[in-house]
Amino acid sequence: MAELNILEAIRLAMDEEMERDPDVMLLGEDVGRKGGVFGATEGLWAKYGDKRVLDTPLSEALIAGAAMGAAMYGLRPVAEMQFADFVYPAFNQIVSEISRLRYRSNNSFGLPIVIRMPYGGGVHGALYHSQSNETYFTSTVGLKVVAPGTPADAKGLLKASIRDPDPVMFFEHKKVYRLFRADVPDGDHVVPIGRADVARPGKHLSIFCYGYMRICALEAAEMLAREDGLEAEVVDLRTLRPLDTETLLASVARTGRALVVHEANRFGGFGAEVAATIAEAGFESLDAPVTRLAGPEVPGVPYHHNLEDWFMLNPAKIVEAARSLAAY
Amino acid sequence: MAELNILEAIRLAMDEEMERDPDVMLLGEDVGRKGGVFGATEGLWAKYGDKRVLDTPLSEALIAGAAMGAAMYGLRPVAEMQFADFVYPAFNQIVSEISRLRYRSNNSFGLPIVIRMPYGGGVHGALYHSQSNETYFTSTVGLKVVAPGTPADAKGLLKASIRDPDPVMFFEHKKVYRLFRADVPDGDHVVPIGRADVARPGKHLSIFCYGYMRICALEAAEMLAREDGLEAEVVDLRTLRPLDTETLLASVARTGRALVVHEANRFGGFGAEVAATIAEAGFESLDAPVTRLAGPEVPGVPYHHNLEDWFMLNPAKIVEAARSLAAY
Amino acid sequence: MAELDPASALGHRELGLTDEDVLSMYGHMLLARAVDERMWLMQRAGKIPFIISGQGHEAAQVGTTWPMRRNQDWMAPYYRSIASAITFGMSAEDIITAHLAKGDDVSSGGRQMPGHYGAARNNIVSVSSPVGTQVLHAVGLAMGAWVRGDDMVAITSFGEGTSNQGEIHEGMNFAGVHKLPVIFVCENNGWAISVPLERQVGGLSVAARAEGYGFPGVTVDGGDPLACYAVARAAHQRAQRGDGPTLIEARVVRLTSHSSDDDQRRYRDPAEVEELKEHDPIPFFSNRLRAAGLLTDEADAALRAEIKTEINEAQAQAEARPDPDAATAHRWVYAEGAD
Amino acid sequence: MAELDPASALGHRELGLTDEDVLSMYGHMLLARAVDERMWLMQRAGKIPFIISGQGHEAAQVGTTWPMRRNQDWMAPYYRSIASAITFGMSAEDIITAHLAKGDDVSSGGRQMPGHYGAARNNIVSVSSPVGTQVLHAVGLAMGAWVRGDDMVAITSFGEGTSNQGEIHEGMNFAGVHKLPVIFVCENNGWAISVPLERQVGGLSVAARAEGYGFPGVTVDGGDPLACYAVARAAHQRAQRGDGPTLIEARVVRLTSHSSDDDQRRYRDPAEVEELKEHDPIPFFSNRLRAAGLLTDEADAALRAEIKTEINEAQAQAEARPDPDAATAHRWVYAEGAD
Ligand SMILES: Cc1ncc(C[n+]2csc(CCOP(=O)(O)OP(=O)(O)O)c2C)c(N)n1
Ligand SMILES: Cc1ncc(C[n+]2csc(CCOP(=O)(O)OP(=O)(O)O)c2C)c(N)n1
Ligand SMILES: [Mg+2]
Ligand SMILES: [Mg+2]
Repeated sequence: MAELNILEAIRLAMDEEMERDPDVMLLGEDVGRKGGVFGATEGLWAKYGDKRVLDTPLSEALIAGAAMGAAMYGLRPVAEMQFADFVYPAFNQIVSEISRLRYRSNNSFGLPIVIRMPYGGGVHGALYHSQSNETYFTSTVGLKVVAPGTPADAKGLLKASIRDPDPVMFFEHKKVYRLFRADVPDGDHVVPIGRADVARPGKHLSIFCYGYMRICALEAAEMLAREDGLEAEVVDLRTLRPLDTETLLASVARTGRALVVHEANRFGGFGAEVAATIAEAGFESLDAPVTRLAGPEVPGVPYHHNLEDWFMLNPAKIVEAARSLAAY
Repeated sequence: MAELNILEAIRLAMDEEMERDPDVMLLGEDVGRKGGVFGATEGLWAKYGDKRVLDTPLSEALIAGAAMGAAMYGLRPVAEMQFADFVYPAFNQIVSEISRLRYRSNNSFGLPIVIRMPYGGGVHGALYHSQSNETYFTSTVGLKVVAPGTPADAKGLLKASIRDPDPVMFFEHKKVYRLFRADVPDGDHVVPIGRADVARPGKHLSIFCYGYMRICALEAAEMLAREDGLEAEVVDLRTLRPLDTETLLASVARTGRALVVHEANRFGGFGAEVAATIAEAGFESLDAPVTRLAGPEVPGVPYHHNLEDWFMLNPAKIVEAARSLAAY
Repeated sequence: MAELDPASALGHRELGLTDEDVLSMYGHMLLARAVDERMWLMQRAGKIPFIISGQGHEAAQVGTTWPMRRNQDWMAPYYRSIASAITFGMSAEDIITAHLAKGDDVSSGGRQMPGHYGAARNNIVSVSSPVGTQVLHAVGLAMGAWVRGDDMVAITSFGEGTSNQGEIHEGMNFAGVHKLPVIFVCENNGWAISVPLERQVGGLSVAARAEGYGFPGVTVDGGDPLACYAVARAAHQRAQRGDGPTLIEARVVRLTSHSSDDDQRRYRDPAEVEELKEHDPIPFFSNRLRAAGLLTDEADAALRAEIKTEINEAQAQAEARPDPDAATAHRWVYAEGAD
Repeated sequence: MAELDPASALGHRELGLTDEDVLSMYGHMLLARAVDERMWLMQRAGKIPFIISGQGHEAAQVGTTWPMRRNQDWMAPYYRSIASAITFGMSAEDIITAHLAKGDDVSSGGRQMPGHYGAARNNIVSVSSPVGTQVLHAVGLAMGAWVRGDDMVAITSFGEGTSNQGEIHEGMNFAGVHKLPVIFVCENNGWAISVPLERQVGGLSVAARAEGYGFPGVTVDGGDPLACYAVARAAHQRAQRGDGPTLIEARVVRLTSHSSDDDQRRYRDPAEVEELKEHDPIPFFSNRLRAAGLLTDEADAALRAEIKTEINEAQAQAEARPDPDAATAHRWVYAEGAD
């Protein structure tokens, strides 16, 4: 057991997987000598060399497309998009190509690719260094989408993603990279893709969240317990696609109330799927409408802290929404 | 009043708007001399010349990005993506740039751009000539998204889109281009963006749909009335973003049952938003779970007609879903 | 006396090709053409809803893929690559089966449209429709070999309209930076559906772009399979030596409309369309082989008859294969058993 | 006697520039540098969380934008374009206000990060972060003018790392096809954050790419504002004549780390960093002006003092402006009243 922050856990997962399997390689902008703009790959270039830790030109389509070619050749590329905001030039490769190859080739080719992307706001990054754009990928069939909220999950899910035979979009919230340290099991700690985690049990309502929102929701749950005597169950989805509907529905069956929380904007956001699933399959359990709490309908996080604070979700906003829902 | 099919209505709308406003120009692949691969721009190159009906190179990012530059300069570009399936190389321009410029420039710049895209399956187009990828755009703040299902709406909504001060993604279902003719009002027939159309009133359940699904849903409603005595209300959303929640909720208030139908895959599809909205704001009206009927979870429409038929929705599948919902 | 041997004028021996080799190249061209023509017939007969043709591109395709080593090198082709696919090891039956979208079609089990070849067993990357994407896959394959230190050369092909996709720029630049073992073949037929070269390609030369990436670009007569072979062989050697990529622009003709959905008379000068036949690479090469004394009328007729039989059989076998079963349509979105 | 006039050695008169003009260019460079330095101070003082700098690029920026006609031509700049923005008409106060993200900041009302300039009133397209997108906007502006038949020339700038984005290829090609009135300026400082030219640009020359699009590419010493002016003026004239685009690659130095979040000592040779100062365009031009007899120590000191006052005032005024009001944060997603 080591006490690590999420960034360290991610680095460790890559390091261990590269040691274990010579086919694992990293590529992306500034991942080599600099070790990544957030330091996620620090030390790996020195350890594994120029080719297995490859600084690419400033060309995101190339990063994704070359990863696909290399994966067909038998490698297991772990690509970094410097910010999730800059994945769009690679969108054609990811959505037209990477997500479909197994299906369209009738299983002749599979693509064990991981695309790591730092995402999320609250870091003074404004419209283009703050995006939570997971929705574009959660609605894309053929991809898996993962968003850990703890150091142990970051390590275990990244290892599972690297070993997965299919492409995984791996979302790392920038705000939690160094927010706290926690125990991370040593060695082969693999957290299976596709299972949610009941981060805190409760009986009055369920809060569904992921990434940074896990931390906010847990804090909100503390406040609700302390100030209102409300026991909120916090369910960290961890994997957004495939979604662990079983755990979701079991939670709603216990609590009768569902609050879905994410930082991305509300309209058409991932929460819509979670809410629609619960509303349809959990209809009989619901004592109140499935409620979504999400980022506002603006095209990005505005920069000035007055505006950014307005944009960002936080424990207080979750508490408020939970109170209304509990009072329904 | 003229009897037109949807393709003719679209062509007429562009022609009339180009006549009315010299700043309206068309650009895209093969839109000039050939008149577009579906014939949507036939005759316009001869009438308006090389520059206002501009054949671009095979470069979708250029099409979108140049439209943006031209719009800043004061033109009103109507861009065609040859198939919705091929919009991804332009995704960065549409999502990073076009959707955000007004907001990020604090209203210094606005972008009156229309991006027309033939979409949808059932035309033997397989994975890359059949996509219903509206979800990527309906979840993008700053865009408007329109998908007409009748010739009159095609004309009226395209005119509204061309006159709109903001970017509009205009989805044209390929299967209905020439499927039928219907009356289209002459001249300045403008259908406002943002209003759904109750295509058929009913009292037992509401079917929400758009594009080709309007036709399927109306046929299904006929069958339900005939065979089951069920009166389905068919609501054609027409505009997906902004969504006409008022009309939606009013319909559910009348019927107590909602069936959301679209061809795109279900998980994270646009129907999730419609369902989540109804489940939240229409909770008290619902006598049964909001139900979604959508395309299957595969990464595209497979080609062979056995497989394509399996994929596509049709009136019979809608009838079946409506029956279960009504029986709930 | 070499100077009296008409065959030596063909120049193939200097390229290391035997008489048999050039006849085999010719045979591949004929076979590709025959498959192609048969598919148009099947399309007109209503057996195939759509076809997209390689007619006019055969010399370029056979010539550029000839130096590639089967089951060692890789190819990321495009929708006109019938002759390339055949040279790489796909059979006439494979191609026809794919067009009939049969359940056991090696390319996609009936999931992809006609023209979307691919076969893992032949190191042929499955074609998808968005033009140009395959160029990055070839670069990625080459990167994979470079990372592992393998002796592998990747080849990829695309049209001149497609050369204007941004992804091609990103791929070529990266290949230039690391001198990756990849050969880029632009089959320039002068048209991207209805848009002519002059409205597609600034500067009118695709080959000229290579210099900007630090590797050679060569223009070659795509109607001459030996000329194409010569440049591709040099490119293959260059790649193997670790000297990096080559961009080959093969000037070819599109003998047909863009596809069975298109009618080129709507936008192409009738005189130009009329003249196209004169640039057909098949009679061109056939005549050269005759002039070189390598082919007689009888041998040609025999070869064609043999191919016709092959195609007839291929069609019969392909048609007899089972259609895909809708019960399998949901499969292989992900590796099975994985989630 | 012209040959005895040291000022004539500067060569500016042949370029149609007066003595006043070159001094004004120098003044713009000084002003840009002074704003830039001030912002680093403000960053260190905790007033600005992040800054991205144009230091080392000033000569290239002032030189290339100098021929552009204010309020007629358009510019699509990038995040290092402080000197370009100033030459195009933005004030020091505008720039500082943007960095403080004040509510009435002309660029974005406090919505965008530092370094994201823009002003509709100055025909300056608002900078966004994904690198290279602006190149297509400049091409689109030029296309707009071409469609309308207007006399307008667009200019856009970007780094050499950015030159590898696919969008740049698509834009340059299209501009080449239609000979659009646009000037592409690549400010090549040898680094894209930590990745050096050799790992970014196949062939090492961005200018070399222009030929592949059918228009000229020129490499120029980006430390020399007059050399930059000369090529940009020729490019501007060319564009106005309808002869099409020009790609200018200005070789510059990045005097600072990539941004205030970066530390270039982690990846850049200390000797190289040490040597950078010798390539600073400001002393270079200052010395040339002195040698030409156009600038004295006193005049230089006076100019710098004037600029310092301007900056002090700009900062004071900018700081006094109101912060954005969260109540307006939801506005201007769409035109208001429109839906
Ligand atoms: C990204 C994308 N955009 C548009 C299309 C539609 N399309 C298919 S082929 C084609 C023309 C291709 O021309 P070229 O590259 O010259 O190849 P050719 O067909 O002439 O061999 C177009 C526009 C597509 N398949 N993909
Ligand atoms: C599409 C995209 N990918 C990545 C980034 C992150 N990023 C910002 S600047 C930069 C380096 C740019 O280098 P260069 O083009 O040489 O310009 P310079 O900063 O040296 O002037 C990178 C990678 C980005 N802004 N946009
Ligand atoms: Mg072509
Ligand atoms: Mg640089």
